[in-house]
Formats: sequence, C-alpha cells, structure tokens
Amino acid sequence: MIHNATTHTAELVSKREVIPGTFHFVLHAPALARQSRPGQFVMIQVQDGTDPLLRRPLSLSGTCGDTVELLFQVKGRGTQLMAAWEPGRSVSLIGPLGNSFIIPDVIKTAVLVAGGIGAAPLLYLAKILVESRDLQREFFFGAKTGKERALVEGCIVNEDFEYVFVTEDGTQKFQGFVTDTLAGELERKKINAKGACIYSCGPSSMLKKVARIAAAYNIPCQVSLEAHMACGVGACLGCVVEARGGFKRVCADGPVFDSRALEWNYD
Amino acid sequence: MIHNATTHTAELVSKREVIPGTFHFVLHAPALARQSRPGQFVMIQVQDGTDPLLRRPLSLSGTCGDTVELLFQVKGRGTQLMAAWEPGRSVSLIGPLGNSFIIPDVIKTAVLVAGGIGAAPLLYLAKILVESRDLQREFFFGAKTGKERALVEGCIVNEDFEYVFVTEDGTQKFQGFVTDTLAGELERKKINAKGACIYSCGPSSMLKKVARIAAAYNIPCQVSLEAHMACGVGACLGCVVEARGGFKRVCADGPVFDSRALEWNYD
Amino acid sequence: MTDKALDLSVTIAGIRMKNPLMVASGTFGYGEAYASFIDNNILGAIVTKGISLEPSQGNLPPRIVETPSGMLNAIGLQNVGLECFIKEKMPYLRQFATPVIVNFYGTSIADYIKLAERLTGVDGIAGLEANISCPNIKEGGISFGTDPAMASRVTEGIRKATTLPLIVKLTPNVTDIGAIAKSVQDAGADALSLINTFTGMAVDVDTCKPVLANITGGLSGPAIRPLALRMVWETLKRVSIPVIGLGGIMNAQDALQFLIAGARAFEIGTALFVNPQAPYEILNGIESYLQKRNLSALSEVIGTLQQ
Amino acid sequence: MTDKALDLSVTIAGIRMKNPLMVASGTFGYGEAYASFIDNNILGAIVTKGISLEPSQGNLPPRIVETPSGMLNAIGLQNVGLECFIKEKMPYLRQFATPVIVNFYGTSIADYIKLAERLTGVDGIAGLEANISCPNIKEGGISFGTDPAMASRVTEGIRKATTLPLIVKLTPNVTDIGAIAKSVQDAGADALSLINTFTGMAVDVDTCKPVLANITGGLSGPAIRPLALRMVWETLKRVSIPVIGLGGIMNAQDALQFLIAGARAFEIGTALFVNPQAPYEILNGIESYLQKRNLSALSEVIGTLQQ
Ligand SMILES: Cc1cc2nc3c(=O)[nH]c(=O)nc-3n(C[C@H](O)[C@H](O)[C@H](O)COP(=O)(O)OP(=O)(O)OC[C@H]3O[C@@H](n4cnc5c(N)ncnc54)[C@H](O)[C@@H]3O)c2cc1C
Ligand SMILES: Cc1cc2nc3c(=O)[nH]c(=O)nc-3n(C[C@H](O)[C@H](O)[C@H](O)COP(=O)(O)OP(=O)(O)OC[C@H]3O[C@@H](n4cnc5c(N)ncnc54)[C@H](O)[C@@H]3O)c2cc1C
Ligand SMILES: Cc1cc2nc3c(=O)[nH]c(=O)nc-3n(C[C@H](O)[C@H](O)[C@H](O)COP(=O)(O)O)c2cc1C
Ligand SMILES: Cc1cc2nc3c(=O)[nH]c(=O)nc-3n(C[C@H](O)[C@H](O)[C@H](O)COP(=O)(O)O)c2cc1C
Ligand code: FES
Ligand code: FES
Repeated sequence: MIHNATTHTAELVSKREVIPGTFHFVLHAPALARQSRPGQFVMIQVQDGTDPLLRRPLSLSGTCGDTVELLFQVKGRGTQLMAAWEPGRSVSLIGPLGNSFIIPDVIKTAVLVAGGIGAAPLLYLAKILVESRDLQREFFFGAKTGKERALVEGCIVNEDFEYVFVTEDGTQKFQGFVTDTLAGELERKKINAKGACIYSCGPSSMLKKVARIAAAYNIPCQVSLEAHMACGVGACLGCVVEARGGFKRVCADGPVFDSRALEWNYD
Repeated sequence: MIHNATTHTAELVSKREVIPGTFHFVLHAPALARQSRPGQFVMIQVQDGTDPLLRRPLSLSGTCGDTVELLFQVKGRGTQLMAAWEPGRSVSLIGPLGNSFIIPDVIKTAVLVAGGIGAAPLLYLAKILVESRDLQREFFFGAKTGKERALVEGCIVNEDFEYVFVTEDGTQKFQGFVTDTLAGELERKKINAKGACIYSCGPSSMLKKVARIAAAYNIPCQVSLEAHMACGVGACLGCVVEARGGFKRVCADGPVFDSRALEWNYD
Repeated sequence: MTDKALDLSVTIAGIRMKNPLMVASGTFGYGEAYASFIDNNILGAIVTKGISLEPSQGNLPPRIVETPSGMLNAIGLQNVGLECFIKEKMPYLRQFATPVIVNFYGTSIADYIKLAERLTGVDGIAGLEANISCPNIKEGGISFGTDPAMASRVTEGIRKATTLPLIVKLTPNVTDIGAIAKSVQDAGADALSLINTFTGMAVDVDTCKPVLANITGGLSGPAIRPLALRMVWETLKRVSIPVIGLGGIMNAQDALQFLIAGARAFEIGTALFVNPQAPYEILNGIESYLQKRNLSALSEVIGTLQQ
Repeated sequence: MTDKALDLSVTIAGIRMKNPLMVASGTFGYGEAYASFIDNNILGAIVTKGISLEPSQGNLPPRIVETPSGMLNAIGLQNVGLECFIKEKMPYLRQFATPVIVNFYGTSIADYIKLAERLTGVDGIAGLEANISCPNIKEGGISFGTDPAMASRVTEGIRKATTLPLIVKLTPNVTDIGAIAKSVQDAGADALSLINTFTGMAVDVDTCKPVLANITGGLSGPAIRPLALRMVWETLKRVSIPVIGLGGIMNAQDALQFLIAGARAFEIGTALFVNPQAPYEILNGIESYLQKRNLSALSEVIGTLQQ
C-alpha cells in the first residue's frame, strides 16, 4: 500500500490537561487534517537533537477544519517532554500513517470498546460515525478510576451513543473490566452478527478478550494495535505482530486489524 | 588545589539579548554568588537527557547579592538552546570552578584587555577593582564591529576606567586589533612594570600578542584561557594547555594563568 | 553564491551515481516505503532490504528499542525471498533513474553463490551489496565477516558467480577491520561498505527480561558515528578500492566527515526514520558546503583530511 | 516502605565493598577531584587514574570532543608516574573507608610486572585493575587486550608479581570478548572489568582536520551502554569470576541493567562529568528499586535476567 504521508510542520494551537498526566493537543496542520481518517496515526518528533532519537507514534483523536487532535498519556521521557510544550510551538509530524477503521456500507450497529487512553482513535471514529451515518451506536469505556471519565465524556454525547462506563475501582455502576460487561450487554441489547461491528482499542490483554467475545457472537471486530516503532512507514519491519499467514507491520498493514486475522497468542 | 565547587540549582531571573546572538543572564544562586571570585567559571547543563551530553563552561561576568551573571555568545547547539530559555527556568550549574585573577596588594594600574565575548570575566574583575581599590584603571576593548560596544558599555563606567574601544571595521576612533593600540597607549600613558598588571581574555591569537607586549614592557600579565572541557573540576585531564614544565589543566590550574608560565607556541 | 552547476557525481565499482547519497539496506524497504516523502530519482543509489534464497520470517517481536542517540534492531533479516523480490519488487524499482543495489545474505557460501548467480541475470540491478555479517551456519555460526579467511572465501565465491559490481558490507564487531577489508579486496570485491550495526543489548529492569525477544540486536544511529568514521578511515589506509561510509549519518556535516575522511559515497539508514526529508537536507547541505568553499565538484572534497 | 537496612554490599576478588558503585579510572583523578561534591566514604570503591612506571605527559590537546550521547577522549594516559603516585597521592586516598583500586598500564609485560610488584607493598591499596587496552610496544604495538594469547601472558605475569586482588580491564575493540575474558580468567585474574572505551574519531569539516590532535580517541558515555551491556552478558557466559560492568551508566536504571545481566558491581565514569551527584542518585535509585520489590539485599538482583 502506497500511503500519502508526508512531513508536516504543525503549530500547537491549544493544550489541555484533561486529567492529571493526560493531555489533549490541538495542532494546526491543514493538509494532514484534510487527508486523515479515523484509526490513522502520526509520528511526532519530541525534540531536536538525537536524544530521544525516535519519533513517537500517536493516534489522531479527531480532526476539525484545519486542525488535528491528539490525546495522550505521559508514559516516559518523550511524552513527558511533550507535556511541557506551550501553545505556539512548532511541531514536526509525519502522517497520516497506517490504515483506518472500515465502516461497512451495511453497518447497523457500531460497538466501540475503549480501554483507558485507547479511547483516542475511537473518539475520532465516534465523531465520523455520528456525522456520517444513522445507526445504533454503543460506546463501552473501561478505565481504572472514575476520574478517567473526562477522557471521553464531552466527546461522546449521550444522545449519540449508548454509553457504558466500567471502572476497576468500582466508582461507577459497572465495576471490573470493560470486557466483563461487554458480552452481557451485547446479549441484553440483542446485538449480533447482523450488521454489527465492534471497534476496539486498549491494552492488548483487553483486546484479546474483546476478540474472543466478538468471535463468540460472530460479530466482525476491528482492533487497533500498538507496537514499538522506528519508521512508522513500513520500512524497518520493527513493529510486527503475529498474524495468520505471518508477521504484519502494525504501522503499514495496521494499526487496525480484523481481529480474526491475528494470532492472539502474541500476548 | 581542593576547590569548593558544588552543584547548584539556580533560577534564571532575567535574560537580555545584549546584541544579536549575545545574551546576559542573571541567575539566582546565593551560595554560588557568595563564593565566587572574578575569573572563575561555571559548568552549565544545557538540557536533560544525553544530547548534548557535556556541560558548557561559562565565565561569571559578575555577581550581585544572591545572583550571578553570565554573558555568552551563541556558538553552537548548546548555547543556542540556552538562548531559548525563559526567566523562571531552573538551571543546573556546577561552580565556582577554577582559580581567579590575582590582584596584587601593590597594584597601582590595572590594564584590562578584552577581545569580544572575552569581556565576560573582565567585567566581573572590573567591578571588583572599582569597588575594592583606588587605582588607575584602563579598559581596552577590541571587537569586530561598533555594535559590540553594548557588551561592555554600561558595565564599564567612564569615570572608573580609561576606556579604549578598537574595532576591526573602523567605526570607532581606533581601527584594527586591540593589540595594535595597546603598546602605543601603554607608552603614551607611561604604564610600565611599576605596579601595573595586565588582565586579558579573548581569542588565543589576541592573548598571544598581549602576552608578547606585556613581556616587552615587563608588565605582569594574567590571561584567562578557554579549552574544550568534559569535567571542569580537574578530573579528566581533557582541557590541558602547554605550560612551562608540562601540561596544565585550564579548568583546575587555570583558567587564569600568568602569561609567562605558558608555552605560547600552542596556537 | 555561484551559478555553476555543482558536480556531485561519483562512480563506485563502475556504478555511476548522480550524487553520493545512498539509502541503506533495511531502512528503505524495497524502495516503496518513502514514496510519498522522497522522489527516488534524487537519490545516488537505492540499496534494498537484504534478501535470502528463501523468504524469511525474521525474529519474534519486540524487535526494536531506543537507546541514547541510537536504536537496537533485531529484525532478523525478514524478507520476501529471492524469487518474490525479482518478480514483485524489481518492477517497481526499475522505474527510477537511480541505480538499484541489491543487498543479500546467506548462511553458507553456497547460498551467497546461488543468490549472486540468480541476481546477475536480472534487468535493472546495478550492483550487489553482500552482507557478510551473518552467521555461517556450516562453520559453527561464526559470522563470515569476523574472520579474514572466511570473508575472503565468501567474497571469492560471489566474485566468480557474478559479473555485476560487487560491494561487500563489513561488520564493525571485529578487532581489526582493516585486515578484513584487505582480504575482501584481495578476494575480488569492487568496493566496500562499512559499517553494519554493532551488537548491543537492553534489559527491562521492571520485568528483568531482555527488551528484545532476540536478546541482542544491532545498534545504529548517531551513537555509533564516531566508531564508523574511525573504521572507514582505518580501512582506507589498507585498501585501494572505494569505500562507502555509513553509520549514524544524520545531516550534511556528518556525511562530510566521512567524505573528507575518504569515503567516496555514504549511506543513510536510521536518519530516514527520524527525518524522511534527510536526503534533501543532506544534499542541499553538501551543495552549500561546496559553494561556500568555491568548489565545483564533490571530488575536491573526498579524502581531503589533513593529518 | 521498609525500615530494614538494605544490604548493598558486594565482594569482588576478595575486596569487600559497601555497595557496588565504583568510580572509573581516569574520571575521578586520584580521588581528590570531586572532594567538594562527593564524600568518598559513600563509594563502593575508588579506581584511580591509570599509572605507569614513569610519569607520562599524554597527548597534545585538543584531547576531547563531544559526540551524540558520548564523548571521545585522547588523554593519552597522562599520569604522575608510579613513585609520585605512591608518595603524593596514596596518603590522601588512605583517609577514606573505601577500598582503593589502582589502575595501571605498561607497554611491555615487564612494565606490568614491575608496577604490580611495587604496588603490592603499598599500604592502603585494596586491589589492582590492570588496563590491558594499551599497545604492546615490544610486539608491534598491537594492544595486549585484543589477542587472547597476549592477554593471557600479561595476566600471568601480573598474577605472579602480586598477592593483591587482580582485576583485569578489557577493551571492547575485539571480535570475541568472551574468548579474551576466558583466557584472562585462566591466566589467574580474580575479576574482570569491562569495558574500556571504543576507538572512534571526529573530523572538523571546516578545517578538514581530525578534531583530536591524536586523530582517534576513546568513546565513552551513554552511546556505548548497549554495547557494554551485551559484552558483559556475553562474557558471563564464558567465565565464572566476577565481572564489573561499565560503559555509559548514567543512572540507577542503567546500573540495574548491568546488575540484572549478572555484573556484580559497576563503575561510572562519564556520568560524573555530567552530574557529580550521580553516585548519590544512583545509590538511592538502587535502594528504591530493592524496596519497591521488597528485597533486602542487592544479591537478590544480580544475575536475575530471565532469558
Ligand atoms: C499506532 C499507535 C498509536 C498510539 N496512540 C496513542 C495515543 O493516541 N495516545 C497515547 O497516549 N499513546 C498512544 N500510543 C502509545 C505511545 O506511542 C507511547 O505511549 C509513547 O510512544 C511513549 O513514549 P515515551 O517516550 O513517553 O515513553 P518511553 O517508554 O520512554 O519510550 C521509549 C520508546 O518506546 C516506545 N514506546 C513506549 N511505549 C509504547 C507504546 N505503548 N506503543 C508504542 N511505542 C511505545 C516509544 O515510542 C519510544 O520509542 C500509540 C502507539 C501506537 C503504536
Ligand atoms: C573557562 C571558560 C569560560 C568561558 N566563558 C565564556 C563566556 O563567558 N561567554 C561565552 O560566550 N563563552 C565562554 N566560553 C566558551 C563557551 O564555553 C563555548 O562557546 C560554548 O561551550 C559553546 O558551546 P555550544 O554548544 O554552543 O557550541 P558547540 O561548538 O556545539 O559545542 C560543542 C562542544 O565544544 C565545546 N566548545 C565549543 N567551543 C568552545 C570554546 N570556545 N571553549 C570551550 N569549549 C568549547 C562545548 O563546550 C561543547 O562541549 C568559555 C569557555 C571556557 C573554557
Ligand atoms: C531496521 C534496520 C534493518 C536493517 N536491515 C539490514 C539488512 O537487511 N541488511 C544489511 O546489510 N544491513 C541492514 N541494516 C543495517 C543498515 O543498513 C546500516 O548498516 C546501519 O543501520 C548503520 O547505519 P545507520 O546508523 O545510518 O542506520 C539494518 C538497519 C536497521 C536499523
Ligand atoms: C577522560 C577519560 C580518561 C580515562 N582514563 C582511563 C585510564 O586511565 N585507565 C583506564 O583503564 N580507563 C580510562 N578511561 C576509561 C573509563 O575508565 C571507562 O572505562 C570508560 O570511560 C567507559 O565508562 P563510562 O562510559 O562510564 O565513562 C578513561 C575515560 C575517560 C572518559
Ligand atoms: S515501524 Fe518501521 S515497519 Fe513499522
Ligand atoms: S575539563 Fe576535565 S580536567 Fe579540565
């Protein structure tokens, strides 16, 4: 697949600490905003110089006019440096990278299953689903604590989505892992193979369970994966996952995969 | 010599671009300010992480109460990064490092000879000379262009110093190298061995000429040298210069040397 | 400064390149990965991902980890295999007015010979780059590239099997790179490229496991540049065939260090990951350097190191 | 988390250290350079600047140059010489409750033997670290440390000349560090320290001259850490004597990588230049790591790498 990614010099327009340690960025990058689709990502240069050396992969969490949005969690040195950026700063991005979520023409029900910061690409998808289609929409969000609600609420409007929030600390109606409620809710709402589609992003242990549930209900399921990346464009073969039929590159063959195409023993 | 240097976390209090590409910093660093003497320097950490790796040596250009001053020129990546610092930033310094200019008890005339940014340590010395002693003071300043006057004027008050400004571009009364006028002015003002002392800092080609003139007039001469440094504390032996009797460490045996103690063939 | 056209061209092993900038094996796929960033026609040469007789899956992930000013990779030479490369990848590569140099490797001398023979007939291949950093399975798994005698034997074998220009790519994990280089030259190589990656390792202190599934990986990037440069310089004292320098070149200044030290061309690898515009920036930077010095040809820079 | 005193002590070659943090030769002078920053009593051991029989002037400047995440040095082993060291430097070093390990080098086996003999009588020396990366003048200038047979001969010579604990410090500029390590062990070394610097080079593109007067220099700092770690791990597969790891250790995480891979202690060098507080921060970091994992002794960490 020949992609259309290029290098963009974007301006950081706004920055918001959504919850402690998680930031929302709006970047002015017209060409990028125009070309991107939900599920795609960018590789962002953290700093001039050679340490840190590699760009960091971040999903687009939305686009709006000439701007693109990122939602990221501070994890290590790269994201820590980014957290200190101030609006006005010029940022080097490459993108849009990777494939994107597929919205089948016949789709009747879209079930989005997000785990923590994995919400990022699904928020972009959610927006497109609301804008472009008239269908049943479900948003399952799993988080460690109740305060993470701020990551999605505000983006996910309750009239647009049936919204289920599950926390490990039990501050919400549903306690446990998001995957603990998923099957029950699918059952209750009689969501099944007919025109339904599951979209998921989150920790790989969660994705594995989502894939198993999707398989049990025979619902097509697209998952967005993460892998450590060097190039982000398919050149280095550094980011592979085990798929049926051999390794696939997360950056160029993904990051979105049909859950049935993957070898789920990999984690 | 066991020095008293330690690590200081200073706050950048103010920043001023004196002339394009040359900055004046005031840093809050009480312990450092208290201990420092003119001629001493600090090693400044440019950035977290490992690139650039080494600290940058910069002379103290003054102290005032709880603050120390730096005057530096953007040369490469390190100083470029520093030029982008904003007041309020926390800065890691080690110092005070090195020896300092010696002011003999019997001194009658102090002749300061600065070349370009080499003015930095001499401005500190100048201030101390004005504050502490009643003597004849001469300040020779050589620069490429007239606009560099801003580096020293304002610090060097004309009532305190006989001030001679020499530029290569001839925008001033004196044109050429500062060393072209030095001998003539010493002659004219009858400055000689008796109680006079020359203090100089600048490019090594200049220092060499100053040393030669000082020798000719038999005037004691102290020069402040530069060398690429790794440790700044005398540990690595990376910064040596050729001196009579073997290599000397600029950081620990210097940066101030009696000009007669050096092998001037080194540049 | 000057309007004169600058001559950046170089000829290596009979391969004429419009400029000395080559993209390194394993960092540019089969020429397609950077299509939306870089016009392949501006490159001096394209070196393709190393191929083997049969397709290879490579190592299990994780395969990469970042290190200070560098990265370790343990791709394990994943590739589509010889026949697929010729059938599916060469047609794309043939489109460009840029020489294609095919990097290849084997685990026995017979492998290298078969690969060289088969590639020799193929339209659009300007030259071969033999990667001899791989373990020689037949002789106990020691790398072909770490022993002068083995390096010589494998070079000799390839030399007899092909009429194409032959570049041999050396591994830096050796005591005396000059000795290896000399024996590879004497065995008939037309040029050398150095260096491949240094073997390194990283440990995850939280899990107490190696970060890479393969335990060790190859270090590339600016961290190794001073070592690569030293090896190029040392090698040039021992051989008379052209040397292509690589290892950590990120910008024009870095590339010029290698050219001044005597490398006739250079490859960039890891730099592409960080900055896909690097080829443009490096070529512009080299042109500016020539202009500033009032030089009209790159040849006036190569090997000008004053010692 | 826990109030229990943590036991960071290690014993290397019979030298008992209160913790595994040693300062590397050539980066701490003769123990005095960091006096205003560091209480020498907190260190596991002090390794002094390498000494030779006679005082040595070392190389002409420039002697150092910064590189990406590293630095090249070409000090040329400048030192005060054996007798001055004993007379003028040892009295200062003897004050501390910290073992002093004397690093030394020669250009012939006879040199090494004389040095070892003379140092053996001296009060306050806890052990010797023989730097065998230096050229063997008698045998054509090839480094003692790059050939297993030569490494063995020089180790044997030193072994016979001293009753002090003997650490041999290896150079990484070799094809097979394990083979050198094995022969040094078999020749009687009590422990190994690795690595010394990698040979590298930098060119000034403005002047077209090498940056270092000596042309080449030794690369140290974080750039080389992945290579050092791999060599420590590889060496531990071949020897049973303790290994001291070093090369680019800047913080506790880095140090732990070496300890987990099996190094019994570690040295820091370049880190001191960048951060004179590094010893405190590293020791605190290691303590926190033990506390977080509910461990009471460092020995529970060493060699826990899961492969
Ligand atoms: C396609 C894709 C999309 C992503 N989208 C988002 C997002 O929208 N929001 C968000 O918060 N995070 C996202 N991530 C994860 C994000 O890339 C990492 O958290 C980030 O790279 C960590 O960098 P660091 O320097 O802070 O951490 P460090 O641990 O210091 O990074 C060291 C190295 O490991 C890599 N790395 C570390 N963690 C990860 C990871 N989980 N995935 C990939 N590489 C990693 C870094 O890129 C870097 O090369 C995404 C990852 C991928 C692959
Ligand atoms: C004791 C001493 C006092 C100094 N005082 C001042 C001062 O008051 N104001 C000022 O503007 N400059 C001063 N300098 C020079 C200053 O240290 C360099 O300009 C600065 O280190 C350049 O760093 P960079 O990263 O911008 O340049 P780069 O060229 O990118 O630096 C690369 C490496 O070379 C070293 N380096 C480069 N130039 C010099 C130099 N001239 N001297 C020493 N090391 C160098 C750097 O420290 C760094 O390690 C002093 C130097 C010394 C030794
Ligand atoms: C991800 C990756 C894959 C590589 N694959 C190959 C390969 O297939 N064949 C080969 O000869 N070298 C391979 N190399 C080595 C590079 O061609 C090059 O020698 C090395 O990376 C040093 O150059 P650099 O620092 O500019 O990247 C690979 C390097 C990387 C980073
Ligand atoms: C300036 C300098 C001087 C050194 N001098 C010596 C020496 O005299 N003897 C020796 O065995 N190693 C010497 N070394 C090597 C260090 O002890 C150490 O092996 C190397 O720097 C790698 O560790 P690091 O990356 O932590 O600095 C020196 C290193 C540096 C940077
Ligand atoms: S990150 Fe390079 S192929 Fe995916
Ligand atoms: S800089 Fe280390 S001794 Fe002077």
